[in-house]
Amino acid sequence: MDTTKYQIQLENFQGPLDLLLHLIEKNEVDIYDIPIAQITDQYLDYINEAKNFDLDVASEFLVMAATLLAIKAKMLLPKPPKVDNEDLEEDPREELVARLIEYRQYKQVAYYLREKEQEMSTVFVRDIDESKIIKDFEPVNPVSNVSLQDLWKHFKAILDRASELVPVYELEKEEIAITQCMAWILDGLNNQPQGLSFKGLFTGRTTRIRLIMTFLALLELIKQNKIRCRQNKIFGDIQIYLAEDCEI
Amino acid sequence: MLFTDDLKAIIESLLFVSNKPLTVKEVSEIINLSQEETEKLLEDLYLEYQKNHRGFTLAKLAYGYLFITKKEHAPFIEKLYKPKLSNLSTAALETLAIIAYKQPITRSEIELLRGVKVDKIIYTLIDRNLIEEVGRREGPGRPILYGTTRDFLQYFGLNDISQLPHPEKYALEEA
Amino acid sequence: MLFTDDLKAIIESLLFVSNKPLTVKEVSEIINLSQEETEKLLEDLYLEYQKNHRGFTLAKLAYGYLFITKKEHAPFIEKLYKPKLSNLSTAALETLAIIAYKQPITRSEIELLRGVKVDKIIYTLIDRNLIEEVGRREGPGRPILYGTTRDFLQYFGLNDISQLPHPEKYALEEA
Repeated sequence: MDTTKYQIQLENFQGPLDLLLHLIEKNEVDIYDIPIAQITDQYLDYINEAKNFDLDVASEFLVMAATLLAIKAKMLLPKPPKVDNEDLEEDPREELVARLIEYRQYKQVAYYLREKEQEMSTVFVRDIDESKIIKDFEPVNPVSNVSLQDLWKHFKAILDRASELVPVYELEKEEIAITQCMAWILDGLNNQPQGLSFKGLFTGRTTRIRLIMTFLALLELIKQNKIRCRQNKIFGDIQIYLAEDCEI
Repeated sequence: MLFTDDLKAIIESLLFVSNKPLTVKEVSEIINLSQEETEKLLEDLYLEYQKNHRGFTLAKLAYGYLFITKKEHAPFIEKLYKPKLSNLSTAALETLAIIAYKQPITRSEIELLRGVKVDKIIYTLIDRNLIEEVGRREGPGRPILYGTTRDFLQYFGLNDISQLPHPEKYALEEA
Repeated sequence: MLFTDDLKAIIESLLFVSNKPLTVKEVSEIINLSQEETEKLLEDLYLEYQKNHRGFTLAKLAYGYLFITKKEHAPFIEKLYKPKLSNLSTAALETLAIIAYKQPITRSEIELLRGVKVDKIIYTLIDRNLIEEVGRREGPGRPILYGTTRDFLQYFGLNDISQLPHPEKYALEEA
């Protein structure tokens, strides 16, 4: 196989649909009549050529590969005998074509938005110094609807939040923090494929919330099979690896 | 009773101290004039600024009016001013395009259309105040629904969401 | 070569975006014109704005030229800003509460307690005259320490900060 053809990196595509659209354009084929065998082969070549790509990204491209192979298989099956009251045979490509066409529309809108963004980056609004404007006003009591008790309640709420274990009412908000911590751990592992130390993850993280979030992020990554842990001796430090870098 | 010119000057002063578009309603409440009359004055001002050869102009953005500089002056202003926020990624723009047309929409519906995960992008867009939570879809898990904000309109220089080109327009165009 | 009107429009655009007075020298460097000619253009603009009945005017300050609003419009501008001024967000209130109880305190100590960035909120609270810089913490970086102001005490009807309610007091009262 001539690999120079596939210099384009998977990362340059906005996902499997984008890659498929690229292949359709490159081959100058009709989107309503995609030569599925040819396109599937090229698609798989791209995937095979892609090196060390993000697991998240990979799974998305692999799902599409499976879909393409399923369509290809269906197209190879002998067509069932025609039934009289069913004039239209269902084309196995139909659903994919509809998705591609819809996705292409949004891609075009995204181009349009990019143009508008560029245009707007050349216009400026006033840089208003609010403090200068309000200094001549009659002083407004900024806390007119706040009592001392309110102030105490807010302070207590923060103390409770900072000292309690993850409070139930905070879980939803902290979802963000978990994904951030997950990204942070994965970044760390990408930069350090030889693995990270479990202890190292928890030093320098000063708040309790962060410690908990980091730990939850670890559990979530293990559950998602993205990382593996290894402990060489009892009570020894635990090493964390990317699942793909780890051979057990 | 204030004269038209006085009212116009007042409106101008309000626009001058705002860096967000002011709506007819906001202005009418401040100057204590009916919304129709206020709108007429704002339109007058708008037309005056369209004609004038000045260093800034009045734009209709995000359902309101906002003073902005002109494109041709950008090279000079940039010498005085630091460049603005970084541009959005293509992934962010595609996600925004979908939200703009399909709002209110859930994260998983966007992911279906784009074929990729969008959780990180969603947080970025919320952080930049381009989208916001607008409710919950009834049903299992009651997923969050997202919609675009007024800042979205301002960011892309739109007055109204209907100014976006219709995506079907692109359906027939062969790539 | 640019015409006088073009140059004036450029200067206007610079004055428009700036919240600090611009000097003749600054402007002349940006538009690449001699200081004498630049000053003439700025003076022209100044006189034009003096004559015009607009919502803002050009002021000559010790160090340069600055667009300002007119005194007679202040009541309207106040009406525009008032809703923003008299309502602190929950985030701002939480930050204020932390500073009130833990003063003197640094920004990063507040961020530790709240778990999010508070730089913008700090500016808002300073603008509202509720907090102020009260010194520096010794040590690396010598970070700024914040405390509440006399206005803060006045707003809450306190003589000094020790009169802030404390848990023990509430426990007794409730018993």
